[in-house]
Amino acid sequence: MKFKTVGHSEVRVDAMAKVIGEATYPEDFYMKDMLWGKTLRSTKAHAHVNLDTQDAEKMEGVIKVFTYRDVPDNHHGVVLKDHEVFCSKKVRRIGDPLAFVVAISNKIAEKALKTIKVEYNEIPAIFDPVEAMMKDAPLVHENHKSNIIFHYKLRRGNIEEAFKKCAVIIEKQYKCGMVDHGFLQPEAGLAYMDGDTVVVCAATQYPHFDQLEVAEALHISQEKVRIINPAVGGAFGGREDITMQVHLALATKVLGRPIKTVYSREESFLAHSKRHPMVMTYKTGADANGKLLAMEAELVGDTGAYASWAINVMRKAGVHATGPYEIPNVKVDSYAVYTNNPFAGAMRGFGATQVPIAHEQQMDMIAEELDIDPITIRLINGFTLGSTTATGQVLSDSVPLKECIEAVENSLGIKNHYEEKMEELAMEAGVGI
Amino acid sequence: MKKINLKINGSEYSLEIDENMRLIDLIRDVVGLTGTKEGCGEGECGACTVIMGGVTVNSCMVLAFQANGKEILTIEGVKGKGNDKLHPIQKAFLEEGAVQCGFCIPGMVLSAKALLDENNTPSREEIREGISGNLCRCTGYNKIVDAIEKAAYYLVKEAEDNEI
Amino acid sequence: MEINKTFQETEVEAVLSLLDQYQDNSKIIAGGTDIIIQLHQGRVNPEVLIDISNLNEIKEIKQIEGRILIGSATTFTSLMKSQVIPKNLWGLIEAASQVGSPQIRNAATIGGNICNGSPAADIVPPLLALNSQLVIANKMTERKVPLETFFIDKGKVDLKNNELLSYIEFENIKENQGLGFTKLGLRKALAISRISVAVFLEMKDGCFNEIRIATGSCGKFAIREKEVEDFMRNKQVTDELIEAGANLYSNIILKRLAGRHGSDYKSEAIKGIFKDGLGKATHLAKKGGV
Amino acid sequence: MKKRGKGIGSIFYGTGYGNGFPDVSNAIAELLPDGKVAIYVGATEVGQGAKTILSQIAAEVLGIPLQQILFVCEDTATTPDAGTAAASRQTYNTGNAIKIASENLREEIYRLAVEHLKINSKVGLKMADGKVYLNSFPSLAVTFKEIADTFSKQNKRKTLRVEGSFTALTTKMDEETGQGAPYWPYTFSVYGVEVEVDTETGLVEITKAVCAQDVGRAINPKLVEGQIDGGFAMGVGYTIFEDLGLQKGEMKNRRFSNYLIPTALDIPELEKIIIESPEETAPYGAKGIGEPVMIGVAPAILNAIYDAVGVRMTEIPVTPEKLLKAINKAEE
Repeated sequence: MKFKTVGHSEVRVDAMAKVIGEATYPEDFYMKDMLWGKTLRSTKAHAHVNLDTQDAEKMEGVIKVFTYRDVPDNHHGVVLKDHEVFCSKKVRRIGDPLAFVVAISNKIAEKALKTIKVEYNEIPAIFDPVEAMMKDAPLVHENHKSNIIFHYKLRRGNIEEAFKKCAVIIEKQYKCGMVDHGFLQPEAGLAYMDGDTVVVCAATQYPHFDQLEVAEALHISQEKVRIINPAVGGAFGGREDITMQVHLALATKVLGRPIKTVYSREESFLAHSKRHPMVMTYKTGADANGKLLAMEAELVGDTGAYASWAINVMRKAGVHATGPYEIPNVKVDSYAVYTNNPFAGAMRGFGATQVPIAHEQQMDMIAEELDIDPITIRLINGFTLGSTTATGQVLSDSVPLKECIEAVENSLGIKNHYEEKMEELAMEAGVGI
Repeated sequence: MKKINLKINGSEYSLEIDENMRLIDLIRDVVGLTGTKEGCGEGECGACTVIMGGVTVNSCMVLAFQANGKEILTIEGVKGKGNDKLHPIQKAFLEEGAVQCGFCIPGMVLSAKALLDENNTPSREEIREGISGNLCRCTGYNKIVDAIEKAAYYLVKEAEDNEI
Repeated sequence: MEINKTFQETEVEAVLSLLDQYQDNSKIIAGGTDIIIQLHQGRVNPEVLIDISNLNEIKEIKQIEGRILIGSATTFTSLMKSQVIPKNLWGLIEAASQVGSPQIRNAATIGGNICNGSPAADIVPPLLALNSQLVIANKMTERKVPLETFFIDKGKVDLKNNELLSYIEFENIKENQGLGFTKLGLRKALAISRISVAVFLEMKDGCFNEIRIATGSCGKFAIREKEVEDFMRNKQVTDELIEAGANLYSNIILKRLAGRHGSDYKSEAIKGIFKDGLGKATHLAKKGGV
Repeated sequence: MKKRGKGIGSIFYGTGYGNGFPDVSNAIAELLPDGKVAIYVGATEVGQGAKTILSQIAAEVLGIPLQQILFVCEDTATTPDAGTAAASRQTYNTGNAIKIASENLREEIYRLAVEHLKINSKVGLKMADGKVYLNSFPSLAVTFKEIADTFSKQNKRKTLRVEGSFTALTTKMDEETGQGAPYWPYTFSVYGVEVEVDTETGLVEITKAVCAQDVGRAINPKLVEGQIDGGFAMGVGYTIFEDLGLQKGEMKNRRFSNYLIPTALDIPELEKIIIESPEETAPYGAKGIGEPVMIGVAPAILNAIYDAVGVRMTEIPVTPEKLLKAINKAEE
């Protein structure tokens, strides 16, 4: 089939504005009579708090200091509504928003922020997700009986029996750290009233969900909230959860004037989600020919202080724990756990990025034990058309994994390289004797 | 407050500024040229790159008063004034798919310009060196390097055509 | 306190007068790459800023009677492009070229890098290995101090508030001498040095006739490694000697950083960094700069 | 000493919200008075190229050049909900919704063309370059603009607007066994890299890299390559550079001077191989690739490090410090 446009490397429709500097990101909007907002954030990981905003409010040029008392429905969150717009009684992580100062200039807002007195009464905090799973661990959210907010179970076949039949079994634990999206454009936004409609202009991945979140927090109908999503300076999952949207919407609704806020890079790091760190414990077994027979994995994902997308992330991690291989016997337990770390949410790959760090090294280790090269072991086990995944799903169309493996092999020559290395090792061993 | 005079994209400005104002704030908030972006505020990301006195600087790392008497080029001044003709660098960025979110692009274009002004046949390694102060999180740089390589070709060709 | 006066001077004399007038309340700004961050973080709090980036007098590099003088307001980019620096001083160029990024090198100055007193200042180890002297002026007089004694503590240097570092000077390099520099950073640009080593060599009959070594990022400030120098000086160059020197160096770093974060790593990695820097210096000294 | 090694990482990735969650995209296609076509959809352009890809799909259906599409996605007041720009779902989900909306518009335009041309059937009608014409008698034609005019006159100056909606099919997995069809479609990706490890400093340099990426069908090959390049760089950062330095809940590294993302000098040239295998349920067979392109990077580098120096790095990021320690431990 011949296409006219599809399949052609058309020039991006948004590129022209971007190369001449005319693309407008949220910080590029300025309005008449605009006020500036600055967010006060927690410096403690787990503490009861009390705020004294009097001095800030008395400062010349400060219009108002918003706290939890000003928010009609003080909650938000993409799955569980476990974030407070502004913390009311306690903070659960460093960076939790406590107040939003609105002033006539950015400088004054910044100064006013420093005059707010925050009384922290620290309570025991938990930073290790495995320890957080224990019964006596401090609770990050009191309304949850445990820090474990999700447990995904995958059960296929009988791993105990299958491991008995394995010629080789590899057991290892893997860990991956918490990382940031590092999109180049730090969060910025501008909100204003258009009649009785609250308009929020901010970079987001999902304008319609932001609309819902703002409407719920402000207790107004969704039709009275409009989200304008101008040029977005990268996202990678980090603009899934809202940051300043409700702060701005609330301030403009109360004050009736346009409000702008621009985060510094440091505040951006504090404000948005992170990639889930995971502890991944794997046991994988194969027969003498390299055919995978069984895999068992326990995945513990640290979602930090808030759930964000943790349930979906750890589910995705669990489903993808096998890698693109047919394994008849699989047991996976995947957990999402609260701690007092920065909160983790969506980031490029969404749980499926962490597990290959484990399953792909497991594959190579099994191959090495059996003296099979890394390409062949993958071709033996890799999904093809009609394969069944560990969840029982049949891959009924478009499964070009082997083509991908072969293309890489043709370019890099891993097989040959492996064989040469083995020969060298054999020679060395021979010399040794 | 202090009064300074400077030239931006060929236009003269005489401005009253705060002593501690940064050049980027002058360019964006005072003059209203928002093509210059702030990505880190500490000279690491290069999104705020402008050409001052013929060389690239991070405009977040220059105080506005230091720009007194200087000539500055921002992204808005790269394209020829009064016509729609893109600079060959901008054209090459479009054609090679070097743009994604676009936030780093103004700075990239200016770094590319400074590089090509000095060396019109840079190697790919020299191009990488030339943009090593401009972070990009989207493109992995390769298409940007492709684009600058192509722009160099365009510029050399343009110079040759002009000679004829 | 807020900045309420700024000066943009073109004469050294004028700067010295201003420094004399404002003393503690003033700060010098040149490239701005360090001080603007310090201002932002409230780590410095001057009322007066004196911009020296237009002092052409101290922006040049010259050779006078066998000595090389680098004006303190010289940018790294100018140093890299200088025609005055001979080829076998490549270590100096290499150090300059590894500072930050093109934008930073276009603004940041040699004097700023020195006076900021950071242990990770890239240009300091090569200048130490060259036995550099600093020319420091105030309104009344001028003094010369060895760079080696200039550093007092992390971020603290022997420079009074009415003084300006005007020149850095050292003896020009000879044909059988070479200066090598190797830096370990965590990425290839915009990298703060984790370890850096500069080695100055004079070769004679296959011996290290003279050797001077300086380390960056392994202590409160960059320092000379005299114990390693003494161990290697006047000895025939052999792989064993280099290996032994590297091991000695490693032990010294381990002792110096005892208990500090990264001491195990730095004392291990210094061996490879040193050997690399030494190799570069040897190569330059042997080739006579050709 | 510098040692080289090669490694591979192969992965699969299931698109979408998944697990039976209603994964819906809505789009509106509108014939504008000047004969251009507007697409209204709440799908965000985050830099990935959604605007271009989705416009290309609409242009293809309607047989008009890309420049004739006006793509509006920036405002909740004018666009329908198309879900989030995440889960690599916009090309597949929203692409499908836009394809359906465009096809609906095409059918409407055909219907109006039949009226306008006063012919007895739409069979044999073709659409190209903003015109509808009879394939067997091409001079019998009507332009989109004429159709727009006619429609406007007949409908109180309104424009012709139609909708399209698409819901991805997934099932909720069994809570005890995790059995089910949680995502669709699956995208495959394989990375191969060659690294050079400095055994004296623990520094890792990537000297060669290749990615073979299943895309279903590439709507825009250059944009696909751009995604691969970007995913690779992010993968390199994840594996060997990026560390927030968490200490008791505090990120010690929260600036770009200490949270190190790769620079242009840290990223090698990357060979990009696009593997096409059109997916039946996808718009023109195109699958989402935004996430898959970064996933295989880390394991390929880790396997290459092992191949080079014989140590299994089970914790990322692999900093020089950690790697040197592991190398020295292995030697003991």
